[in-house]
Amino acid sequence: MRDAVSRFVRDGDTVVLEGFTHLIPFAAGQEIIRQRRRDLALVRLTPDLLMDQMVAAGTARKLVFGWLGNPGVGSLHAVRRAVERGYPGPLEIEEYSHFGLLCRYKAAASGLPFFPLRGYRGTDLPRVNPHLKQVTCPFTGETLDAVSALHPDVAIVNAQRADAHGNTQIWGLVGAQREAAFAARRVIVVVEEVVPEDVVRADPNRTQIPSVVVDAVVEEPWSAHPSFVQGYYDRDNAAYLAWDRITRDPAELERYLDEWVHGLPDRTAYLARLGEATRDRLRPGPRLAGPVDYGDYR
Amino acid sequence: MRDAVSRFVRDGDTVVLEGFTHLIPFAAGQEIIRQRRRDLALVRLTPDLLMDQMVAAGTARKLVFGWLGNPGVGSLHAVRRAVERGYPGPLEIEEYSHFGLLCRYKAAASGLPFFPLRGYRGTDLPRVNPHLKQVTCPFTGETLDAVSALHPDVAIVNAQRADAHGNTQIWGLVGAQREAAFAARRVIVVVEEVVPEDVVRADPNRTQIPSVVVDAVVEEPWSAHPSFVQGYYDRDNAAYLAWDRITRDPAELERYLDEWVHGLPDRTAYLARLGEATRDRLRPGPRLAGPVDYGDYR
Amino acid sequence: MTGGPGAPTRAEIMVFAASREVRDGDCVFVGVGLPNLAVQLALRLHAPRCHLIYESGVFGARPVRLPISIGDPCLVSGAAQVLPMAETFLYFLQGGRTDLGFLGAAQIDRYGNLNTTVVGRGYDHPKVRLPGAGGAPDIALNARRTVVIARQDRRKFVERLDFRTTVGWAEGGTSREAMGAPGGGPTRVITDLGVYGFDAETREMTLASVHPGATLEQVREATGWDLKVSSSLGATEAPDQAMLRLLREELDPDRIYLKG
Amino acid sequence: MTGGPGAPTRAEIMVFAASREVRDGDCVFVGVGLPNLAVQLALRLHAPRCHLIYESGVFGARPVRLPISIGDPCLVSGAAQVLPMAETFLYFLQGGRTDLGFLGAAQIDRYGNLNTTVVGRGYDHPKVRLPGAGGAPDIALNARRTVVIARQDRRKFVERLDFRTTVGWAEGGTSREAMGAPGGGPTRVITDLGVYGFDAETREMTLASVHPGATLEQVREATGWDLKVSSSLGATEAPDQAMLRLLREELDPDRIYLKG
Repeated sequence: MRDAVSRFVRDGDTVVLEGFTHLIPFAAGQEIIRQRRRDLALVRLTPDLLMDQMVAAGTARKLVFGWLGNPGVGSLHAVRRAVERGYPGPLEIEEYSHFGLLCRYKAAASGLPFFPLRGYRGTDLPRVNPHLKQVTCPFTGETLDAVSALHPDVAIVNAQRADAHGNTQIWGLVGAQREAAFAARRVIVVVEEVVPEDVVRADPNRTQIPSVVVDAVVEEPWSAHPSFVQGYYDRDNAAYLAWDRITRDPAELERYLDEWVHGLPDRTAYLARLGEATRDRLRPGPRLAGPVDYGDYR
Repeated sequence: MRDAVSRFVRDGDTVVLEGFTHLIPFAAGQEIIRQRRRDLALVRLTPDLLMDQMVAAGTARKLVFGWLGNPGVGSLHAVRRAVERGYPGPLEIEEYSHFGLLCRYKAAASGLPFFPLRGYRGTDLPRVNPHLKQVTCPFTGETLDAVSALHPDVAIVNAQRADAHGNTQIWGLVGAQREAAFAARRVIVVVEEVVPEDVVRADPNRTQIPSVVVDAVVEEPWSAHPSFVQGYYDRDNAAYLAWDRITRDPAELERYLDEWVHGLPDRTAYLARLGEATRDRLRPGPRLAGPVDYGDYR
Repeated sequence: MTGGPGAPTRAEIMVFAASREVRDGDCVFVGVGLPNLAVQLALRLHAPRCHLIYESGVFGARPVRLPISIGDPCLVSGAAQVLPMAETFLYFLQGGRTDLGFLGAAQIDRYGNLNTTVVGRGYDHPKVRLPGAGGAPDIALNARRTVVIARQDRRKFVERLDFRTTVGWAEGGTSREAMGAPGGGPTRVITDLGVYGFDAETREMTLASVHPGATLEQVREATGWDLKVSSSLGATEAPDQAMLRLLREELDPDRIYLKG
Repeated sequence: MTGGPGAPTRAEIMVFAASREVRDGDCVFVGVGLPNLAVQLALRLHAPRCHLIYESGVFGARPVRLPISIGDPCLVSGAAQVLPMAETFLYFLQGGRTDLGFLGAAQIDRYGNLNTTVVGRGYDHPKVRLPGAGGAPDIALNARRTVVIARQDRRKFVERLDFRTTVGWAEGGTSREAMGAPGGGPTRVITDLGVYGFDAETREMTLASVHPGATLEQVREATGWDLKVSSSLGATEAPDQAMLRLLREELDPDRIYLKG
């Protein structure tokens, strides 16, 4: 992880960290904090705790998002302090609906300069965001909304597994990972397990991201904690609730970053600190998908 | 099948029959022939043998397509006779690239009146097709190609399996089935197997088409023969080669339709005529995807 | 039915009223929290064949526990389909396959337009920075019917929004149609005090019923404009004991959403 | 090397020449037939890390038999990824991830524009109705390099196409760029007589080499315009015995594609 972040994430980059509630790249985000990257434009449909940490740690110049909150709990206090009071520094924001931001990824992944949608008419959003315009249908004459393409410098996505080349498989919520990866110039994939190529190739319909767009594969179990990985672990709700308390006080948030990020060398140390009992509590029972037959065609 | 076609396919309808080389709805198409539907606008990326049969049988007023051929073999002689010589009757055509026609499905499925792409500039295709125009990007000012939305009356798609509600799973080539189904007003799904709901729900990422867009589920094993179904049977190349010979002579083609379509009451009779030996020859050996764990979250 | 230890709370009345908006067979875009409880209740009562869609990408969810977010893993295990998020919006919502969507709001005006972006007039330096749009603008624009669920007070039911995040009936009358909005617009607002419809011509929010235990005076007090009241104003139907038992003992036993 | 029982046929020389166009690491949009053989050969020789993409939706195919169509099930079993067809075009091709595409043609002009639609000038009443566009226009427009493989004669190498299905260098010079075509345009034409490049300025097709056994005169005879010939015209490199063995015994043992 250290090498991947060090090689592929640069100061000033536009960095997409995707995963909709599922597979949030916490380990990668914390490594970016640890390496003290600066002036990043951070992009994510739902900023969540991860962006609260990255903003509080001073990595971000700008936040591009769709919905800003601690899901099921409340506010992101560090982001709010930055937006409402410029504390500890100014933070530029650029906001969309989820669908609008998704369409920006989709346009970029598809080599299109814009994507048409029905999403913004009658709202104040285009007033505060120059990436929202309108386009006229050449067949019906109808006016549609349109967003511009977003080409991030880096996309970081988590997944259950990949082979060493980067052919990456996800089940459960696949979010916007594929679009983000195809939209980006550089891609880091962080997985629970690196598996032999044969495991991936036994089920090619499961592959979300092909090797050819992937620059680095990092194997780091539990790297999405405190979010969840379908079939591997559940969301750690206690951590989401605790975050609300921790972040109400900037000093306590500082202490959290010192203890859990700067004070630890890597994710292995994080897991040791988290403890086996917490991990045991979060492991679900098994619920297996049945196998399907692709057939051996010779 | 008889009921589904009788209820949902009407004279004059625009009917999409999808499945790219894989899962071609032969049984459904032959039932449409048997019920002597007329004046259909038939839509398919790659017309293939199926459309040759349907055109020869007089079901079609119009053919909408991307690539017209007997894949790996040669021409579709019945379609060529209709286009080149108006035999046995006139046939209107409307043609696209594969990508262009796909984008028409995608626009309709997405509730958009058009879809932007880079595909036609510099060619003669827009000269002969009014559904190909251009659109200007509101951000860059660049001119892009655009196709209009295509909303078929009916989409017929084959799949490996579905539950009784119509939640439909496909592995291997998924083609344009999902887009076609969401674009259509009525949807018939034809499957190798109807399975219990639990089988589908054990692996929701495999579901291509949700029950809510499906009007009829027909269980009909081998209904894609002579095309193939991944994991179930191989393409019957002998039949594709034979078709080239049969269709060179309109009289022989008539005999084929009499013997294999009109002369048979249903697919069961077709399979009996096809014979067990042919089916044995086409069955692949097993090549199983490994199971994945979704987790039991309580 | 009001009063006594078994009496329904206002949150329970809200959830029950919301559940009545779900019709059998509906495709429902579900938000987390009260809407989720409402749909679960509808599934058990009068709409066993409604389909739960979550913008996270899930169709036909069958959660065996109460989901804590719209992306809870319990929504995936046992679902009928999981789609990429983009296709959920493109095909289910924009493609016109969604019958009903539930929305929340920090501010709402008389035409059902919503603000979930900022409190205070300066967008760049807001008094309170709210979560923003999420899925709401697209749901409001594309679903056949939308229902807003919100606790009611004067700071929330405002004469003028500080920011319009999500369009309802726009400026009323035919203004929503005129902008070419494909969906059907807001049909109901459900608060902890009452249930509202919208006038078929002016599209102005109109009080349809007051909850048991609340008064018309309280409702007016909690509304920042001169509220229209239906000529056939009645009392909101309250859930019976069997429904309450379902809500309290099966659907939200830990009182996560039914605190209030 | 020419003459004798082991001498390469013209089809084999074509396949070998085409295989040399594949660079290691390339993402190649593969058509069926000769291009597929060419890529299989490249994989075994100098480009072991090239990626096979089929418009049917397959990335990283590893077929264990010779595929009979671009959707053969042997392309799926053991592949790295299967995508919906739309995404294959959107992300791999239009998204700029394709290095090389192979095309065929019924007619080609001096600027590498192609016709696969009709023979005869009347579109509505063609003399011969050809298959049409398929994936070609989009591959030609979006891939970084395209290579055309076609048997050559005067009816195919024409002064003027009956229909332009697929754009090459348009009217030559900067006309392709001027229309805003994102891909790199045709770089090679490989026939059963020779190999062609395109002039860097005029973009006119230029004979680069003649196959062993063919003559410049034969080539001119089979071309419907006054053909430009490279000043450094040479003989096409022919496959050696090991390569021929690979082609004949492993890749196409039944001579399905190597008939000619």
